[in-house]
Amino acid sequence: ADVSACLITKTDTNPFFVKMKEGASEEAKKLGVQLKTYAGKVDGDNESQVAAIETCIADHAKGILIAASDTKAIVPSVKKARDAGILVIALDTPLDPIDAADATFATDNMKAGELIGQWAKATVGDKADDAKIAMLDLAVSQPSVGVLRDQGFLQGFGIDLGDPKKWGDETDPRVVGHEVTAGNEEGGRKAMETLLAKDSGINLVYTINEPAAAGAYQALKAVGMQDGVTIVSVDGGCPGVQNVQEGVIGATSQQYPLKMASLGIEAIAKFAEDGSKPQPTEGKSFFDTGVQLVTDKPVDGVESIDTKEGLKLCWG
Amino acid sequence: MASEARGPQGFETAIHTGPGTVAEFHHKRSAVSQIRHVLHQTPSIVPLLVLIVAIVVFGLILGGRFFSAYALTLILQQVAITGIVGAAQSLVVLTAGIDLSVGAIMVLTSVVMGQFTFRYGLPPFFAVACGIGVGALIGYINGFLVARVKLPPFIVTLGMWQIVLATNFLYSANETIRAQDIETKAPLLQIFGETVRVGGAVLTYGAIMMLVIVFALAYVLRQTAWGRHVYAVGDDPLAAELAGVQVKRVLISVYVCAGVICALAGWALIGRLGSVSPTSGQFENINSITAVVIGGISLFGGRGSILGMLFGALIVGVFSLGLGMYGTDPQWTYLLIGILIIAAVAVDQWIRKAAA
Amino acid sequence: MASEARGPQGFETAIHTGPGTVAEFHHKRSAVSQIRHVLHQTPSIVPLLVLIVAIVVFGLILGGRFFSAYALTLILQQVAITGIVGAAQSLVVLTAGIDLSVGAIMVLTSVVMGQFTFRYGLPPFFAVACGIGVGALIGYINGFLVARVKLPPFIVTLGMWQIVLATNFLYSANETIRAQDIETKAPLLQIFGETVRVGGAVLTYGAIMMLVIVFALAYVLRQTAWGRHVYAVGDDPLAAELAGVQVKRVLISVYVCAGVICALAGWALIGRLGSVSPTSGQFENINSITAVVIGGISLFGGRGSILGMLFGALIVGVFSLGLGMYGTDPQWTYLLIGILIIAAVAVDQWIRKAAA
Amino acid sequence: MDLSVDRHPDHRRRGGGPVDQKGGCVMEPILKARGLVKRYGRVTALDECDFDLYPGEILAVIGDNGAGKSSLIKALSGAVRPDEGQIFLDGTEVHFGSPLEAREAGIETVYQNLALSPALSIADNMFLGREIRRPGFMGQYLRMLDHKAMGRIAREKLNDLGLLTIQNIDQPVETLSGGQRQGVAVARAAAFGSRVVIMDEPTAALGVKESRKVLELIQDVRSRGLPIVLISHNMPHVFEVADRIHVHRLGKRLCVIDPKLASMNDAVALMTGAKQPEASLMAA
Amino acid sequence: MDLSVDRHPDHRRRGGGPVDQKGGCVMEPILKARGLVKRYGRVTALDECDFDLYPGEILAVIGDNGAGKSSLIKALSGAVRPDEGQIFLDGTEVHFGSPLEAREAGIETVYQNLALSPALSIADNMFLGREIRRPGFMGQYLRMLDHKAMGRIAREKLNDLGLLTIQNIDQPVETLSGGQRQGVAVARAAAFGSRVVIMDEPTAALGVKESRKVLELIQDVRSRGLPIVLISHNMPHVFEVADRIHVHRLGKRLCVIDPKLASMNDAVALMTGAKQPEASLMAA
Ligand SMILES: Nc1ncnc2c1ncn2[C@@H]1O[C@H](COP(=O)(O)OP(=O)(O)OP(=O)(O)O)[C@@H](O)[C@H]1O
Ligand SMILES: Nc1ncnc2c1ncn2[C@@H]1O[C@H](COP(=O)(O)OP(=O)(O)OP(=O)(O)O)[C@@H](O)[C@H]1O
Ligand SMILES: [Mg+2]
Ligand SMILES: [Mg+2]
Repeated sequence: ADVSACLITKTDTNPFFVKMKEGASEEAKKLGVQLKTYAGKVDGDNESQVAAIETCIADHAKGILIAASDTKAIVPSVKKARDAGILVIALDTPLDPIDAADATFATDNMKAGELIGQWAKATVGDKADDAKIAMLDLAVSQPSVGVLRDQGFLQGFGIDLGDPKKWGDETDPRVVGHEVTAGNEEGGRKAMETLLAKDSGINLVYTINEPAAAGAYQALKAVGMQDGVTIVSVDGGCPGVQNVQEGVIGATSQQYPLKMASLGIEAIAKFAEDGSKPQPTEGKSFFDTGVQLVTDKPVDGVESIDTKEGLKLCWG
Repeated sequence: MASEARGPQGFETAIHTGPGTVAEFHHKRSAVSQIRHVLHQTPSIVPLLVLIVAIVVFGLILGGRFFSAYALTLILQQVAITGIVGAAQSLVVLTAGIDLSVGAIMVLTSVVMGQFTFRYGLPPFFAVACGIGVGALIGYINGFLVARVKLPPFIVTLGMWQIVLATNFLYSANETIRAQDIETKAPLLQIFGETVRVGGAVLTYGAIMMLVIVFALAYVLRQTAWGRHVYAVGDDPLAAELAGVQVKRVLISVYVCAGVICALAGWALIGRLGSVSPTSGQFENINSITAVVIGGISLFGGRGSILGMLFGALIVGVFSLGLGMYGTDPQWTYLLIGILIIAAVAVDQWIRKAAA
Repeated sequence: MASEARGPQGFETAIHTGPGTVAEFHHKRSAVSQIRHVLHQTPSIVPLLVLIVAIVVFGLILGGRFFSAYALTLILQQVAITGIVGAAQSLVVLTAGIDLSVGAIMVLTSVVMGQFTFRYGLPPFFAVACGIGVGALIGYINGFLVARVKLPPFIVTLGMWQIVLATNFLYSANETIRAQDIETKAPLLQIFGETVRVGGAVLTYGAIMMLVIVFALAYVLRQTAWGRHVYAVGDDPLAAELAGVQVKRVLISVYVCAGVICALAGWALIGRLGSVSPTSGQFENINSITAVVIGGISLFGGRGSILGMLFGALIVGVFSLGLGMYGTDPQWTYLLIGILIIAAVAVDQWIRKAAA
Repeated sequence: MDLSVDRHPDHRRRGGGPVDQKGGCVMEPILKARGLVKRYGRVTALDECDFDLYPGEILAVIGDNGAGKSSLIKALSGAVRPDEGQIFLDGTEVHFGSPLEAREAGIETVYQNLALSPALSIADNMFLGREIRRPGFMGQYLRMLDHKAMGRIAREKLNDLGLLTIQNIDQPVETLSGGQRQGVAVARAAAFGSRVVIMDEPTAALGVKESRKVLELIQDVRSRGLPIVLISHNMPHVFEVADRIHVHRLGKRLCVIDPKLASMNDAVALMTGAKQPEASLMAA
Repeated sequence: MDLSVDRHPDHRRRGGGPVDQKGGCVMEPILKARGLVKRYGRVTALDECDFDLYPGEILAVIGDNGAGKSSLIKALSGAVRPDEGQIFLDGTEVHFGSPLEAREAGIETVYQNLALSPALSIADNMFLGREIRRPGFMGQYLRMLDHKAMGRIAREKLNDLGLLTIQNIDQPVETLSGGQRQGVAVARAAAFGSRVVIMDEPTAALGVKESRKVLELIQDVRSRGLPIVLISHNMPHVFEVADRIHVHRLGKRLCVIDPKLASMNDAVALMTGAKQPEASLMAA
């Protein structure tokens, strides 16, 4: 195969990107594309991604799929790649500006947050006014996914955002506090414990992803509060959906990394063949691979699928 | 041939008529210098004082919420992992080494325990034993490279950190084993997550294990020959070797011991998280070093006590919980802990200097 | 009173009739020992050899794509930041210190340069000067704490790392300044991203700056009094002090110098990324230490050359690019770099031992 | 050139000390080395060096700076592994892999750099590697040390040496003056040596009075029947206490002289190379 | 008790050496200290100590281990800041904040621990802190060192001391034997001292021959008109070269004796406290 492609993810430790890589590899094998993968060390590690793009240019890749850590800072490197005649497709996270990439196959993270926000609001119903919300975020460096999901959730729930480009500046008393989790169980548990110690009346927990949600659940379980508190999350990985099924998580917004990846590979293969570039979804500036709310307790006004459906679509 | 007169030289005859003392000095002992002397003799008192002050200050600011049995035991739970890993780190630092791979060993062993149970279907008991074995093996490799090949510990464990972490991700395929699965199929793995409640106080077995490990090591380091040898090796390895300490063996045993303790931390980690997650614990090397340093153990080896490390870990725990409850932005917490690290060591240095 | 005969004691008369030499030994000089001796004398040769071998091996495996002027100069571009930060790190490590805050200083200064230009509308030239000033200031604080308050560098810079990074996030509000804006309003900030092309070779000003800094420091360390003092301080600070070196001043100047170099790295970083991104550079402390270590500079101070650091950085660069082009999973790259770190030091140790 | 004792097994020993008292004709050395070679990179510190120590004697080793005296001692005490050569203890060949092994064979050494751990207490230092455990359960199973007993014994041994001014047996060694430290190292060796005691310049940093104490201690140890190897640059001291003097030059034993036959002048002339060895000065 | 020289300004100096030759009646000390106090935590190393060094003399300082001799030297050479007391150089009070300041005032010191940087070359060590720059542009603006000139001078100085066996002036100090290192430190002090040279036990680790070389060097330096302070535990050496002997005991100057009037016996008795100072032994 003389068509070679690069997949550059934010990290290669987050299951989300691991699955994205698996999906891409599978598709690449099917289409006879030679795929090489690169990743940052942590979410926000822009330099590794810059170096990865350079390596792809030197390697004469035909196309690059990138889930950018810093959507603005990566733009000049992306431009270099495009100038070298490489098709650059942004996966998962749109670049800023969005037309910096040839195409974008992404989930709308803000939308993902909004869905769980709306669901949470409808679920708690009348008690929405005296809800006590714990916000379990990603990292102190406030990478864009973390901000978008967080702010989307708050918007969906109907809380004034302040500056929508960062979390932590909300003044609404219903938000008990923000803690960072690094997106894993350990951080989720510690953050939940800290917020519980701050206010033991917490009844709604937003988590950046499902591992953090699992950690938060352990913390709640340790103090016997697991039944009175609703946890919402984003991602839709198989363990996460299972957790929804078992009632650990109330609802989660499911994304489709495998789809993004396979679509991306297809697009590159096509581009290598005839030079055509993929087109965005109608009415949007990017190709939306979609996001769906997964819950077994659907509410009116928010479209959702149940966990059986979710488990069929989940990614790992 | 003529030989000189044997026996002491003439001028030395005066010696035996002199007083039986050699140079001696008047020792002043004012109250302040007494206190400083005590502080100097038992270096773990400083972090203990800082800890108490921190608890009192946060108690005053935050009131009953913080000053409750629940919150205070919560701190113990939260520092359990760091405390166990810190115990391993303390051992290594006492030998004038440093172990950057502790966190990675912990995660890998927890993954081994989980995957051996779930991927290969081995009995949990056996999987745990394998995990501990893996910890010991990595510790042995570290120790071998440090003691036999004589490489600097910083570099050995820097390399090992990357190797172990990469192995962890490659082996686990980044797959989390869910708490619910463990609960039903291998509850032994979660045992350290079990809690004991006494009134409002909530203690996990993990926190209790931390206390047991720390106190056991404190005993071993003070009261056994091996413990004295650890200090001697850290103090001056050459002198220790000449004085009859088997430096290499001690060093290797220390690293193996650290590996085993990290594996126990890995087990406790499963209990704490409920699940087995290969992305956990990436900051435990920094956290444990911070605890060790705030606890007054010298990075140059041979000085300090493991209890100090425990207090150091608790100080960080008190600060993060206290600041979190106060509602400080996590970024400010981060900043304050940075300042705390420097301040703690500066105070320590001041006492040492004053009481030198 | 009777006084003994003055002058040399009787038995010493023999001395002046003896041969004029003291103990001397036969020096063997086989070819192998010759080579080892050379390697021992110029420690940077080992990393240079490793570098050449690595380039040749990857060249053979990957062929023309790797063995092209473009790819080889690309490595230079990719290691430019690590190389500059590594130069700062080398200075500190030569004084038996370690600087964990280098990466954080670099990011904060780049943010200062960007924000001063865009938030306050200051002229870019002035903003750059301010950034360099901030770097110098943080370096000064580090140096002051190490030299005057006598705190261990590891701890000072561990604390400073957290403080500076938190300050960076707080101050920048995690906002990236976009490349397009910089390009139009303050191209000066991006100057080190400009490229010079010679045939297929593409050099950025940033890469050139790295080479200039490294060679200038190599000159200063070898050929000036200050350089000799840096080595003396790292070797044995007490001896250096007694021998008339102003140890504190040298230490402070080293940390300030490191801060300034990190600020230059921050400037180069803007050039490399095009934009100002507050989340960059979080691994530059580990990267620079890795380069220093593979380059054969002793973490105990006083031994090693800054050229070795450059080769060390390039070795890592060659491995990352080579393995990346080969299509290795990034985790395998980390694993190999981990092994490389240990192997490099083991080889170094072997040479030192053999040629001792 | 090699006029050392093993070439003349038929000569009677003429030196003083306990060896003579026993009147043995063909006495076996308690510690013997043959053909020791030790190279440090390009320097040959020991060059086919021989060595003999007889029971109950004080053997002084003298030589220029850098002649290889300390290297010889380190080879004998297991601190350094010689590249070539053999070492015999009581006639059987031994291979010491570490100082501990030599110590367990009864060879106790005071090294030139003292080998004390600064942060440990005096008692800890004296018992390093041979700690006393508590009797009963605590000692047997919990391996608890008997700090009291060790402290008591340490104090006794120091008192023997006249180091009465050390007030606190638990004070760290780093708080002692150079002389006191040397005293601790000497006391340790004297207390535990059971076959041979080796001392490498034990009085180099000591004052007149403290040196005298050490010399007395050396004679004391000898009178307990233990042979001693003493390295020193102080000729009057050497000639005062030694039974035989091993002259070391250029990494090997030049000869062994009898202090009753040779003068200090001869000794200095031999070790500096101003004079060749003559049979009339040799110890038997 | 304090019978030291400043109480008897009317006595004529009776010692030998250049001081006498000048025949001055009320000669001013070149280096003088009054009431120096230095405490280390609970230890008082200097306890109201006085000190006088006259131009052109060799002043020996003797005393027990731990008497505070090195502490006195360190106070005089700026290595340690005394807690109390004054130091006068040529009659004007000085406050040395660092060894460099003392050195710049012309006081050169050989410390007991040598103060050499092991990894630097012999030449680098000798010129540490007083490097010679190249002439012209390179030196002026690029601050380039003149390695050649420094190497040449270093070799000359070492040759003066009879350390001919050092083959390579650029070899690191750590490759030298203990004796050779001490030689480098002594050569450095002797070469650069312009007012006073202080030596703290310069021959402690040296062999017979090497010690002799150092003693000759000391006399050599004195004959260049420089006064020398020599700390030593070796009485024969002290009595051989000293013009006056400062006896240090329990952190202070007990008395100053004249080696031509007092015997070694007296000196030892005084420093160990066996005897009280008597006027008949005192140096003027
Ligand atoms: N560890 C070592 N590494 C390299 N060279 C060494 C080492 N130890 C000793 N040497 C060299 O071996 C030679 C003999 O040294 P040794 O210490 O045995 O001499 P010595 O007779 O004890 O001298 P001194 O009287 O000064 O103590 C010297 O040239 C010394 O530099
Ligand atoms: N840095 C220090 N810290 C603590 N105590 C010290 C220090 N330096 C010296 N002392 C103490 O001060 C006293 C005097 O020491 P000093 O080194 O001046 O003695 P000295 O006369 O030079 O002895 P020696 O003949 O053994 O060299 C000793 O009791 C010593 O332990
Ligand atoms: Mg020796
Ligand atoms: Mg002294």
